[in-house]
Amino acid sequence: MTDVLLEIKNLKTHFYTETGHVTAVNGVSFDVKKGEIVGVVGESGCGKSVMSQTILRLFEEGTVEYEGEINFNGKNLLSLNKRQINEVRGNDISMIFQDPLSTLNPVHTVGRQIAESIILHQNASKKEAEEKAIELLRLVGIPSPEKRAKEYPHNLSGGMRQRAMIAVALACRPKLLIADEPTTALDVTIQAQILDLMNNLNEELDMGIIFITHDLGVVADLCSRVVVMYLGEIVEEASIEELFERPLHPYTQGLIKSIPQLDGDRSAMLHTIEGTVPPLTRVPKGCRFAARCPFADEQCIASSPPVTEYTATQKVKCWHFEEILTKQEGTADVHTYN
Amino acid sequence: KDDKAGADSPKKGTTSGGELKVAVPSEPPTLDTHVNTTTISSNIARNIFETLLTFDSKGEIQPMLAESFKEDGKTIEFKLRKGVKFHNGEELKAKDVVASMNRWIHVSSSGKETFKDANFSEVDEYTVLLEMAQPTSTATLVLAYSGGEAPTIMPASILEGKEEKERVTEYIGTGPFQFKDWKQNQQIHMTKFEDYSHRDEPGDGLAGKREALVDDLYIIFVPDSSTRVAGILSGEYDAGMELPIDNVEQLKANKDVVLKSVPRELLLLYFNKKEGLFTNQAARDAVNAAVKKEDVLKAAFVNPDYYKTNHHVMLANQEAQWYSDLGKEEYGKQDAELAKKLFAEAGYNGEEIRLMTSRDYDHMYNASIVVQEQLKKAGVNVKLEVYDWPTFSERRNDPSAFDITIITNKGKVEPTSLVWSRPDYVGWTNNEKLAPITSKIRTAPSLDDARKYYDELQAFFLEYKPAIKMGDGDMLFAGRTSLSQLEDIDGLVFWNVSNSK
Amino acid sequence: MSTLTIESSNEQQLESKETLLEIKNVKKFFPVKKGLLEFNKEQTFVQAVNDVSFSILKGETYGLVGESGCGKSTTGRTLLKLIEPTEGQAIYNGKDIFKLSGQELRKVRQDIQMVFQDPYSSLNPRKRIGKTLEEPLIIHNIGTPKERTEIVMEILSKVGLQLEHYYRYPHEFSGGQRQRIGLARALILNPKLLIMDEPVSALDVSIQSQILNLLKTIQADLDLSYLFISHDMSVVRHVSDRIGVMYLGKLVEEAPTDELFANPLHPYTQALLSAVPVPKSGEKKERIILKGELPSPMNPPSGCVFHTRCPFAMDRCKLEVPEKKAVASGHQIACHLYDE
Amino acid sequence: MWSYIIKRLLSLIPVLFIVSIVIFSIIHLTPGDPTTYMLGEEATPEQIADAKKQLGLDQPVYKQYFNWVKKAAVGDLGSSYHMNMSVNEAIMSHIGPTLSLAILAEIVALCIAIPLGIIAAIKRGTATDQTVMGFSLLGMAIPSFLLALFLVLLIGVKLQWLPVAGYRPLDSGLWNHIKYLIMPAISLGSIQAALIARMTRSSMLEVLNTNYIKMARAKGVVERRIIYGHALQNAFLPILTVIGITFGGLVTGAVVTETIFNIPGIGSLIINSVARRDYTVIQGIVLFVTFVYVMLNLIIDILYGVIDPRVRLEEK
Amino acid sequence: MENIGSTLTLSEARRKLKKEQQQLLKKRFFSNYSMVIGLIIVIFLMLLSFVGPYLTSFGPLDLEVNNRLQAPNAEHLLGTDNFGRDLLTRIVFGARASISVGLSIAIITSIVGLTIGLYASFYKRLDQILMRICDGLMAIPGILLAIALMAALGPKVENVIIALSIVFTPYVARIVRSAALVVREQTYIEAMKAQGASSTRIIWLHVAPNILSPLIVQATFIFADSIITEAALSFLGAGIPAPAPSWGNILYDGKLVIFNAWWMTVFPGLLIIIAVIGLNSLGDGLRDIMDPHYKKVTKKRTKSIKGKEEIVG
Ligand SMILES: Nc1ncnc2c1ncn2[C@@H]1O[C@H](COP(=O)(O)OP(=O)(O)OP(=O)(O)O)[C@@H](O)[C@H]1O
Ligand SMILES: Nc1ncnc2c1ncn2[C@@H]1O[C@H](COP(=O)(O)OP(=O)(O)OP(=O)(O)O)[C@@H](O)[C@H]1O
Ligand SMILES: [Mg+2]
Ligand SMILES: [Mg+2]
Repeated sequence: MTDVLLEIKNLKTHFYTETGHVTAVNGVSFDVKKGEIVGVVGESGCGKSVMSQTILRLFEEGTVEYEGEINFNGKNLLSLNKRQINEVRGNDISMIFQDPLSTLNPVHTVGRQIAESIILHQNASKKEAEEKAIELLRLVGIPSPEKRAKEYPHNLSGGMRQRAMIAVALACRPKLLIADEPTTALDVTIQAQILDLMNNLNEELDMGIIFITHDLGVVADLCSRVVVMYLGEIVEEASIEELFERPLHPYTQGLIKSIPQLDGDRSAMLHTIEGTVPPLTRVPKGCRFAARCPFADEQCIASSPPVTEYTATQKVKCWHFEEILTKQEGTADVHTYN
Repeated sequence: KDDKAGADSPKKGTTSGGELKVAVPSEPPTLDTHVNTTTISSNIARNIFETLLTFDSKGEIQPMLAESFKEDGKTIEFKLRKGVKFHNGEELKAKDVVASMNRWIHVSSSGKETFKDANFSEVDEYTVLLEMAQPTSTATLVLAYSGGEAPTIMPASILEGKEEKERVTEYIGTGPFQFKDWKQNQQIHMTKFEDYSHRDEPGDGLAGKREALVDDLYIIFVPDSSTRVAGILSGEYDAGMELPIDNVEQLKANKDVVLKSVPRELLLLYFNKKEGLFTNQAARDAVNAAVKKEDVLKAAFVNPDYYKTNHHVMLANQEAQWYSDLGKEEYGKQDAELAKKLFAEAGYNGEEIRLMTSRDYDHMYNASIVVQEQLKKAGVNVKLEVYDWPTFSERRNDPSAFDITIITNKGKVEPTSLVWSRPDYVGWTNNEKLAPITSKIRTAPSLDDARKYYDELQAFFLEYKPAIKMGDGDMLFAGRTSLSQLEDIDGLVFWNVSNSK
Repeated sequence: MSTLTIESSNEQQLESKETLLEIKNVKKFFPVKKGLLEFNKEQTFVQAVNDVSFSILKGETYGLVGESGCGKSTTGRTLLKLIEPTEGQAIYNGKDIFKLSGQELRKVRQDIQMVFQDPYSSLNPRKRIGKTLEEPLIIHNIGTPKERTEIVMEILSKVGLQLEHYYRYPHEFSGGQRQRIGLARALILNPKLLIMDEPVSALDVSIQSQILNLLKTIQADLDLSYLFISHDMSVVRHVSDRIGVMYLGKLVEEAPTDELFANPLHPYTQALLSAVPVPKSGEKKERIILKGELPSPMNPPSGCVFHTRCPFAMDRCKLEVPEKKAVASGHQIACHLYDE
Repeated sequence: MWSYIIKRLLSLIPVLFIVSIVIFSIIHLTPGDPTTYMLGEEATPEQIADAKKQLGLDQPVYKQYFNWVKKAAVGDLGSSYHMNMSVNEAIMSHIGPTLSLAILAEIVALCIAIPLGIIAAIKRGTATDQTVMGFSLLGMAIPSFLLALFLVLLIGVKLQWLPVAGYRPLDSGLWNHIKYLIMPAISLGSIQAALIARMTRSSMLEVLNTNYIKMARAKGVVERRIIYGHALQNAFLPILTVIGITFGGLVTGAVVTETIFNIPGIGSLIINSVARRDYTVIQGIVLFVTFVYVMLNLIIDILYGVIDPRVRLEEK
Repeated sequence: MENIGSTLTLSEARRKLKKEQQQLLKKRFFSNYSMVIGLIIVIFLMLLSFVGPYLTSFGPLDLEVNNRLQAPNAEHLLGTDNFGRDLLTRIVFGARASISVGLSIAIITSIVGLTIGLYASFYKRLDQILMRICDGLMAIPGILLAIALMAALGPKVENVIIALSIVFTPYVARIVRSAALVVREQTYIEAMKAQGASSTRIIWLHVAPNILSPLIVQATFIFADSIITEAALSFLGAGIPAPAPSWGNILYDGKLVIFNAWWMTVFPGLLIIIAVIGLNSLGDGLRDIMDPHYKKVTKKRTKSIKGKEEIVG
């Protein structure tokens, strides 16, 4: 697993809204290797979806500006022309959007929407594609797929829509799959089935996956590496073991602590990270997490921390992570949860 | 018949065959000329039907279906030509003439008027006799006139079993063209009648030899005037009627088009003499003083070439027969002050005067606009009321609906059939002085005698002012130069015309 | 942050609580659209909700879980008469909601609010968020315009959004932010019952805990009731007092939370609980894998709807529809396995 | 669906009935009567009264209505006062030119309008957009007779490429048929096009920002297909409606254009019949046109459901 | 859970935000070219119709037949018409009539059509009734209606407004309905229902804004069309009373002399076009202001903006 499939370098996404200029993704760098599943977690609104859509340059031209590099197969996606990027879209890289109802075309049957991808990228005849579409629907666990293929998005339940979206994305067996919270609307049994499917494809095809989710359980289940984002930046990158065993960034730590446990005390309040995320129009100058960080000091407020490589696989963007770590080593129970 | 616009002489004796397409502004309600008064109907119908008498180019009366005719006081005897075939193959006989003419007398308004209590009867197979209640000087004129309500002859077999007033729908005549079909709202198609028996005299006016030189004659209904113009300019139509005078220059500029005109219309301002202000003589006099007739004419007919400032009640080109000096002096005078005075005299004090018109006929509307302005200048509060033609037609028969209206009337062969003199026509002319004059003209032993009374009629018209005459307007028509000739004698003439296109 | 504990155990209170909403035999069948030329084909239906009954007590949270597509959202929408029910009753304040209309229905809708599963499409794309949130206040005539704006700003910050967001349009928000807006909109009216269809699915755990804590606090303060639809078993477990498990339009098991987790009886519930992923690396649980053909609500299996995938299916399951019966206090189940 | 269609068809009965009463009242409210045209300008009142009696117009209005409606109920709309044919025949003989013209004009309109509207929407705010929309505003603001006359002058009279006016039926040869219709079709079509193009643009704008278009892009669908395959269908309901009603307007008569190009279609039949107060024909046409609109709108409504499955028209 | 600020800071924040928002709206308004152009044109036309009449040296009815159809010259800036009346004067005087007829009809049909279309899309039973009425109305020839109305109520401008409004309303209604049928199936409408919003509220405040753009297109079309059609009706006596000028009337008069007096069609035609552009720009601008996705395509991606990104709030 040395081949880098996708390399994101110092990616920035600027939106020009009338309320002002907003940098939703601010200097994100990481890479995805062939056949690797990278999890992306982070606060709601931290820029995960924007980042993932930036990879395919999906925002309206003119209102958005990209900076940095996204190298895929040796090409910088941000400098491709329209035709070239279209060849990449759907075929090499496909995408599962977060919001299934509004991203499925309301006037096309789900079968048609899946078949379209197949026709587009695999030179299949219409009939073949339709058969394949039904097959895919079955694969993602939709009962009576022949009938469902003929239905429209609004006839489906939330989970079914999400599965239809997954089917669309998997239709072309892409080299890289960007999955933006693909299983939020699925019950755990179906979710397990989908995760199995992804795992299989990942092994079979060497498909790289960027898996955006909030469900750390899923992350643990599926991913080998995790990127943690906070307010447009990557604050920590770690292998899955490292993330759960030894989270470095205070935000990651807080995150892990907040997970409701299947065997936790139900009457207790859940752990939260204090404070709220500032809006993108008011991002602090220094460390973006400083205001909510129990360990923050002047340095944090004054200047943005550098990214430190703690191990070969673990990087963190924090001034004080080492101090925190040593402090916690003492108290021992901080980042564990039974 | 004046050919003003660059009329190069027709190429005589050219080819026969081909077709002739004529654009006319409106569709006739029927080709049965007995039952409707429209000119367009008679115009088209006279290619199919013929009359006993007709006019030559000098306006003299000549026999047509009649071989000859003999006037004798209260009777006229017609000898019919032999061997004349109807389009259905029947031969024209006296019974056909009797049936047709008696029907015409009974149902047509001009028949009723001129030939009250008159009757046609068969003398023998080829002779008919018209017996009238009194000697009628205008009888042969009316019988020869084919400009409207033409006394056309149809086979008796067609009229049989029909109520008199019922329209004939089978158009069978003796004319040079025979009726082929009528596509409603589109065209009437006529074809050359092969068995036509023409007169032997050379063609002269409407009289003499008639011959269909084209195989097909299409009368195409083109209501939009600019389309008629464009059609003639582009050659889509070979001839066109009632062209707008505003387009004269375009037509003249085209070397393939010959433009002609002929006086056809009398522009008259009618008063409501049954109700309202204009029952008062002074008020009518006042209007006469207030309007500047030439301005009105100009607005209506645009170009001095196409109107005549004519003071007497007949058309200017009829002056050879009907002329009177009376009123010539006063004709062009306008006197707003006098008008004001007269209005005051008539007891007018500012109430609204309704000037009714319709935009279906531009002449009427344009003239009305000018009259309105001129009356306003004389201190009259005039309101223009515009209606569509059917509404207008209904309202003008309603004494409470209007005060003044301006109408163009078609010229007539003789003065007594001018419509302003009718008590039932617009404005309701009902003066005891009129009847004796009309009667004098009509019952005069001969036309020459009748003409003597024309001055009296003119005097009555000027004094009583049942209406005010503005002048005469021309009708503009045009043909392509490929036509051997094109003339308007009470309507366009299509026989003896060939098309070399 | 204080780890506040709610005074008395929820379960103890259950009996004493009065019923807020009682749902009786609700059915919702969607007709399947036929082609224009298939006019002689028989009309088929998606049996989205098929004879579901349960009740929600005052001040409790009723969790509704189940397979995707089993009719949870449809149940929720039907309760508010947003879609016409095919059959059944929903008794609220002694009145059947399904029979209400006009003014009366609107009154009930003030009391029962709903959070939609799909946050983006449930926001009017042309309206700024602030206006969208003020809308319910205006509808029910609450406060002056100034007060409304303040109420809205307050609720915005409660759900972890900023004042600046007041003037933004829906498309400028992230998925989780939209979801919180939906929640804020439902909360703003101080309803008596809140139907929440996956209200926290798009939230990261830290905000999710904020929101769940918020819900709990409000419930404690105002004696609110929740109908909480979710797939996240740990979240459901955390918030619910009682849980209903649905499968293919039917309610197959219903029990107090702890009882359900401790003692899941229905084979489907068992499978469901075993499949919950654990947020810990390397630790993989033994899952019960359900085999067999996935049934479709368009022609649900005869007898017990679960028999096609049930590891314990008997012949009888194919023929007889299992009745719902109580096996312990408050624990009801529809399964032949537990027949005497 | 079929029950819906049948219900709609049944609704024709009351609609036609009410329309017939309304039109009958309107007609008899309007001044003027058929005799004006029938007898000519100089007809005497006596002649007029005679003719009215012959036509049965002297009877009380309600009696006239009953006499007429009795026959109309079984499909006999009576016969024209002026044309030598029945109303049914009159409509049939005039519908041909109108249909040909309408179809041709609509083709012209659609060929221009939809692509232009789409281009303008995609290039929103650019010079292209402004040019296209400028032309379409021009198209909307220019009276159709001006455009028609301009075409006549230029193509018909100056260049003499096409005949200036008239109509040839299809059996006189396809080219002969079309030749006479090209100019009217252009002049009608370009005005329709203006409206349709604007409608297309504005509806497309609503759709182009949606997430499913983003999704289509993510799938790698080329822009063309995104526009025509995804966006257009979603934006199509208002466009279809405009197409439907403009087409309806064409089928039921393009009065001005038919007059200028002298095409004997329904439009000129209407205008002629009104001018002649040909009562039976007016009534017949109005019923016919009502029928056309009801059917057309039924088809459009059914198409709504086909184009956008979310639209529900049937009562639950 | 942390409580964000007291009520005081809240209301302060509210005021600040509101002010910002107002400034933004102002900016949005003035950077909206359509809106500005539309406004300028509309103001120009208003001036033309209200002040213009006092500035011309001729009367609109002053005719001088001998001066008919003069090409534009120093005395008659836009030439004279077929009665020798000053064309400029007539156009100026016609402005008020034409614009008010066009606007009234556009507004009336928009309001009535909007109402009918919205309610038809919302209530199935009503839909059947209203749409069939529209079918019937569409079938009745406008000319006949105008003549009848004129006969019944007398020749007045109001009648042309009534007649044309009746004729055009079904078109608006159908367009509105078609767009509303889609909107009403959206989840956010369902969400409004769930909140207990009355149908009236949903229809007018939530569905209506979403169908604005097709409505604007149709309304501008009707505006133009009714200015032209008014003239056709005045031929039947049902329009603006006869010699009084209106743009449509001038145009129609011009039609007769189109071969030799271009100025009679070109100038009024031009003004109609300008008026339509004005109205349309206003409509487009309005639409754009309400469109959350509207951004001017001219990207203001300058260094200065980028420089702002690190500003501390
Ligand atoms: N079109 C846009 N215009 C302006 N701001 C935007 C736009 N889209 C997103 N944002 C902002 O960018 C930030 C990042 O949004 P993004 O959707 O990437 O969040 P996310 O990480 O996916 O969150 P979630 O987990 O809630 O989906 C948010 O604060 C959002 O408000
Ligand atoms: N408008 C509709 N028309 C037709 N069928 C529908 C409609 N809405 C839902 N359904 C069907 O009803 C069934 C239940 O859907 P519902 O949305 O209630 O499921 P759910 O339990 O909420 O699932 P999920 O967890 O995936 O959201 C599904 O089979 C779905 O296809
Ligand atoms: Mg997201
Ligand atoms: Mg759901």
